[in-house]
Amino acid sequence: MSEVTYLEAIREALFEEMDRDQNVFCLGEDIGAYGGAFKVTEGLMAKYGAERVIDTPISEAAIIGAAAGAAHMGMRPVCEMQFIDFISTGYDILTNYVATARYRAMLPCPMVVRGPSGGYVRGGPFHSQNPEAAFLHTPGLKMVYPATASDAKGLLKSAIRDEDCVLYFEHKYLYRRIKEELPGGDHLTPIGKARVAREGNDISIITYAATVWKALEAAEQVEKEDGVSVEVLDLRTLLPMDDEAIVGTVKKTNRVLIVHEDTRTGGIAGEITARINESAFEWLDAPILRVTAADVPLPYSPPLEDYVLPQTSDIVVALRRLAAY
Amino acid sequence: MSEVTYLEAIREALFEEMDRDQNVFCLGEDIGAYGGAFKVTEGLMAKYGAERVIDTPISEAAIIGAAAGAAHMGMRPVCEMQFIDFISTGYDILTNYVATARYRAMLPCPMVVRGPSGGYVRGGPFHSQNPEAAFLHTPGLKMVYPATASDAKGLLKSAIRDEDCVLYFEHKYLYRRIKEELPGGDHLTPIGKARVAREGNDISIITYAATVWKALEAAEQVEKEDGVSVEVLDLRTLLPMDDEAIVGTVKKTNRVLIVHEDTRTGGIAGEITARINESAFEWLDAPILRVTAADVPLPYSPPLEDYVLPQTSDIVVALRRLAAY
Amino acid sequence: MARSTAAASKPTKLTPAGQSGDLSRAQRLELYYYMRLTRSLEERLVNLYRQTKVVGGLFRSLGQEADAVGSAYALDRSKGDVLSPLIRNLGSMLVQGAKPTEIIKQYMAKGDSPTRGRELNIHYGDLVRGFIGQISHLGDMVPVMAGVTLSFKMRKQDRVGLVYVGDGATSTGAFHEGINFAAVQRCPLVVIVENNGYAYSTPLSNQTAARQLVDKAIGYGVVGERADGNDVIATYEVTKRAVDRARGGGGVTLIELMTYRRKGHAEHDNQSYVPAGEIDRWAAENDPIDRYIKRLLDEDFEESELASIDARVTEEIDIATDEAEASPMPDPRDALIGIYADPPALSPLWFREGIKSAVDVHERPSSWGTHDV
Amino acid sequence: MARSTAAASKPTKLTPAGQSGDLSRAQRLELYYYMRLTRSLEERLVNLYRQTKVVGGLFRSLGQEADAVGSAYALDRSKGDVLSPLIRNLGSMLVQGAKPTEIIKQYMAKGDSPTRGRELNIHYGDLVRGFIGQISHLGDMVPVMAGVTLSFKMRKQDRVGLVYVGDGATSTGAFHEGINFAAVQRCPLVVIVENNGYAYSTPLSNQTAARQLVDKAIGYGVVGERADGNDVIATYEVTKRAVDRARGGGGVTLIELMTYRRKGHAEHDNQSYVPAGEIDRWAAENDPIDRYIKRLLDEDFEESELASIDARVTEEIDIATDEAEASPMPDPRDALIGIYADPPALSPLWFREGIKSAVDVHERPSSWGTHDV
Ligand SMILES: Cc1ncc(C[n+]2csc(CCOP(=O)(O)OP(=O)(O)O)c2C)c(N)n1
Ligand SMILES: Cc1ncc(C[n+]2csc(CCOP(=O)(O)OP(=O)(O)O)c2C)c(N)n1
Ligand SMILES: [Mg+2]
Ligand SMILES: [Mg+2]
Repeated sequence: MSEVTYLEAIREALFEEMDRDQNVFCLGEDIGAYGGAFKVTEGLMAKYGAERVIDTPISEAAIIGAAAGAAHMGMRPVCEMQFIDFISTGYDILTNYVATARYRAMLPCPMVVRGPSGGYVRGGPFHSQNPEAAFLHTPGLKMVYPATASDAKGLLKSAIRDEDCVLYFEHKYLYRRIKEELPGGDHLTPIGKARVAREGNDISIITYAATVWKALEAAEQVEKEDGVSVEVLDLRTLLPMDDEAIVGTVKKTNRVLIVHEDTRTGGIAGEITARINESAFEWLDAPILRVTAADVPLPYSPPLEDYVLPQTSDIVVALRRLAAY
Repeated sequence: MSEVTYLEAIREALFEEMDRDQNVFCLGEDIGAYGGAFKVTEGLMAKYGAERVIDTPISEAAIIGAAAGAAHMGMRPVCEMQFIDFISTGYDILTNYVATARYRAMLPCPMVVRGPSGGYVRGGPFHSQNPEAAFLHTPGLKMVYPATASDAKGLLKSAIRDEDCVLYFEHKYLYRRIKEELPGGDHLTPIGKARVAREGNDISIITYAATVWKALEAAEQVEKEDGVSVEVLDLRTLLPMDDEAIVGTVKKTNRVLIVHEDTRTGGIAGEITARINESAFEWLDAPILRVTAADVPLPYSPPLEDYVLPQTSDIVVALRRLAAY
Repeated sequence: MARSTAAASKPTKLTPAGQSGDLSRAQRLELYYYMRLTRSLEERLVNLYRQTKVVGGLFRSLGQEADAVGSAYALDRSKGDVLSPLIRNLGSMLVQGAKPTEIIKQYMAKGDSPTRGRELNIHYGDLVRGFIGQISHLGDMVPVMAGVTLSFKMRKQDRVGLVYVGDGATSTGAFHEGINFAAVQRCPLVVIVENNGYAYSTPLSNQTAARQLVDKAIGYGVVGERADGNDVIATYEVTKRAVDRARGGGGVTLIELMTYRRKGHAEHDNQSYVPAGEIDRWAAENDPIDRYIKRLLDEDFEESELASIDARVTEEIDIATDEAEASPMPDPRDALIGIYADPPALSPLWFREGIKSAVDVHERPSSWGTHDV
Repeated sequence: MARSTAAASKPTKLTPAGQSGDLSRAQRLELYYYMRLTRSLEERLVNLYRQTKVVGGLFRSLGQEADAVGSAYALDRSKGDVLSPLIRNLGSMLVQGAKPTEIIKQYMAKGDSPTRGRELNIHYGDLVRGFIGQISHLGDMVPVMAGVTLSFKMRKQDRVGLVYVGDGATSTGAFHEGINFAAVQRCPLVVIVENNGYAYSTPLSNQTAARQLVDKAIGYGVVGERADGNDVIATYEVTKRAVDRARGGGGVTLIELMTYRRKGHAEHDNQSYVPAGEIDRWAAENDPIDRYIKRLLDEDFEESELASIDARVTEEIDIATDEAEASPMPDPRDALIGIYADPPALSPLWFREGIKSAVDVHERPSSWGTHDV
């Protein structure tokens, strides 16, 4: 088998699931004839037709709301946000209608909302967002954010089969930059399970999405230069969180660094810190530290973007501080 | 001077600020002739006319967006959300347009968005929300949530005079249930400063809004029954956070309980825990604990609502556990 | 996407009073039954509200019963048509099979109510009977029903959907996005705007500068019709035409039904903002039930037929009330069930383990507690 | 709210080609200057883009220069009129006083660009000159401009606002809520829908089922007009009428300008979705600059007058390019300034203290770094 990019892995998942289940369909802006702003859905309309690959008007609330209505009736809609930043205009219907449907009305609402997320690409404040913190707080939603091509495929297939609404964030920096040979067959990555991306004994980095790769780079560097052994936990699923894996790595290394690309205040690191605190306080030999973006809309100019986003060197600084603690 | 309710204190602030500054105006649904769903704006239109007290169509995005446009031009708009739950439909324009205006475009956007928030009133999932966690994560916004009548007035006046957008949450359970004599004169409560609601030495409760009162009740109970001395910190401002006050109380008592009415996962307690961890880890004699709502949309039926929301007895249980640690 | 712009027509004037030609005698009585049931059930709820047995607010549709009942009656339940009601569409839900006992249990927040005490009043649904519960956020049901009817189209089912919005809700972005989406997709959807003159306290003139709400139809490229919402037959007929059009592949119709909200937004609202005499005029001259009774008697119906329906309604409501009153409040721990399909339940938070109801056990109801609302 | 429904009129047919009667000779040349400046400046940006000196995407308005320039020209800058441009309204911004050097610096993400490198391309504004920068989220500027013009009305200022939306953006909830709000308040606002046939790859028929976008006007109770957006004089005149109406207290006008997007959504878009020949036909038969040159020459203008404008444009762009190229990139730490008025700056995060630029000092550009985009 040949190597497949992160982006191609997503596309494979869409083809396989549309093949498998007639109820799966896609909707979004420019996903059909054009194949999507990043060409993720290229070829889909040619194969499945305009009824199952719907080019919609520019109206994210309608896309998400219509998906919910179809999902109630047994369909399995997959919505694309052209950039995940535009999910904000569907925030109401997603948090109030979709997320609550099962609980308040016993209405199933199996659907996926996916879209290109994240920075490091000079996209400026409205084409670089990481939306997880806005939804972490909503009971009823699930969220996944793969870091590898294999998980990109496996998580999307699982998300489409999930009985609830899954927000599927795909990191646009990774789209064409990483490649791997994918497992064959009906490859599913379980929702709710983190992955140890690197084993280590001295410090744990908990992270996800693009910063998994930054964390791995930093881990290598401090291993080589300082002889410190770093474990990297790739969360993969952000909601519901894999408490077992989080607590497991903390109990192993006793030192924790949480890294996320998203802004700092109100970011997901806070929740992780609280959970560790409650479940493994006794095991902590040092404060839990965070490396995150600075608290600003992501600026566009390269020196500014580089300065605001977390970089490998920042993780190295933080690991050294933790090691020295 | 006579006692004034929390609701009347809000109304006083509106009258005083509209008197003081011609640029202040109010807009929202049913706030004019009717005086608002909770009668907060009663009498305002009679005094200031329909030009400065605008009954709008049902369109929160337009209300917030129009406020931003007027604010750019030097006005000081105060938007009412009929229930704060409906701020969700203005989420996009608030987080992407308003919050970023100063940073990305050097455009001033001094405005207030206020509305009745919170539960304990049998309002069900869409008339009981606490929206702070959805915005904590947005650089550029400020958030306040008063617990007392005096702060209700002082914070609203400060919010109206602030040069940036302030989300002002008012707890509807407190509207008519608490009363106090207000300080005279031009009473301003500074944004960004917490308040020690009760002094204590053994444990700190960090909280805000309605649960301040639950915390005070619990503190009294454990003082009386267990001889444990509890400090209660009322945050008042949720963004930007008063790190000094938070760290101050932690260093004093070395044990922390964070209480919020909002749901648990992704709630504001996580961020507070992370900050304490980073700035005062050495001072902690016990894990930071959280008492919060359970992770569900708030159900409507009394036994369910009572079970989901944090109660005084829960805080007592948590304080005892911390005291025994 | 194949789409004929010919479907878009200029809005018409008020549809003339209905002829009820295609309705049988039994059906015409059934319309009366549902209107009467709606009104009497709400009157019973007012009683329960005054006895403080209703938890939260009470919302009336007094004077709007024809609009709700007549429009829902145009759907074909045997084909699996689906509607999404609003707060003033109790009548529509009854037509679609909702039961008085369910309604009363909802209002009393009972544990065996359709939402098990989770949601308010008539916010509930049932896919089998064909209605989908609204949420409070106005406008959101329009995109949802666009999706419901999109699925009918995709699966080539012979089903139609109907969604209600108030005059006020037409201002929401969700309404706009949803009807536009459905129009482009030619979903088999009927959108009914119930123009009852007010949104809470806000009169139509503060809601829109349009002369009539049906004028919005052309901007979406859908058929627009306007009818007398207090004439149950006219309402039925205009909706039936739209339902037939939708079922025939003709896409979306926007119907404006002219009616009037005689009660306040909810029971607590004193309607101080309504011009003097306006309510009385509507009550005296344009009550939908009075009008329909007159019409039935002018046709070939007997007073005794109507009286026996009234008696049946009262009996049904009495039985329903007894059942609802006798049924239990929810078990607190039910609150933790069903956020996700998997896992099916949350565990209690650590400080709640072993505590059945925190309030019952520990709260001090006399002080700052949670008991008085 | 006093409001006359008479302001709501049926949408008209395409406004006939403009007569330019009220424009002086100098003004007519100025229109040519701005259209030429728009086109030549974008051509220069294409060069810079090909040299990878532009950071991010490049958005063209080729073939839409008349619509942007003619409409903005109808505003009165001396009165303090304000407009809010879209991505294809470079021409409108130039009319309103934006400088080529600012535009180039924005595209090159320079530290002394109007947004100091924080925002992309033409996303910037200046309250003094009277334009407000858009954000990416389509539709959001309509409510904002409703508020800007509401303030004009409240303060009894003699000012007017103009907001542009694309055909695609008319589907957004924000557009709907904003224009409705402005209509009810009778704000002095002109809403221009630039119908260029596509929203990214989506043709109008997948965006709306309406026959024409101006058909939305009646549903908001505002005046609707439709004009040939590739005729700069017609565009000017239809907008001028709307501006005069707004200034006179007549409220909102919705104008649909018919034009065509000859380039892709951005430079990377190969327009594979466009039917063969369509672009060439518009280029050959309906280029707004060619049409205007022909008209000017048919009137009493000399080729040499136009040639000297062309020369002036080239010179200005050359100077602007040199200045922009020479100007510095931003200092990284500027990123921490100005989230709030108070405090005016954030402190660097602890792991950044003492590190000027993390990337410069520590990143490994050869591996998985942040350098190649
Ligand atoms: C998005 C949103 N904003 C505000 C409200 C508060 N609210 C509830 S009902 C109502 C008035 C609704 O009026 P209309 O749509 O005309 O329906 P009617 O009650 O007259 O049937 C308002 C403003 C809401 N439910 N949703
Ligand atoms: C709310 C929102 N959704 C999606 C997008 C992505 N997007 C950017 S431009 C565009 C097409 C815009 O088309 P139109 O409004 O016709 O303007 P044009 O580019 O043709 O001038 C889309 C879908 C966006 N910017 N905002
Ligand atoms: Mg109404
Ligand atoms: Mg377009």
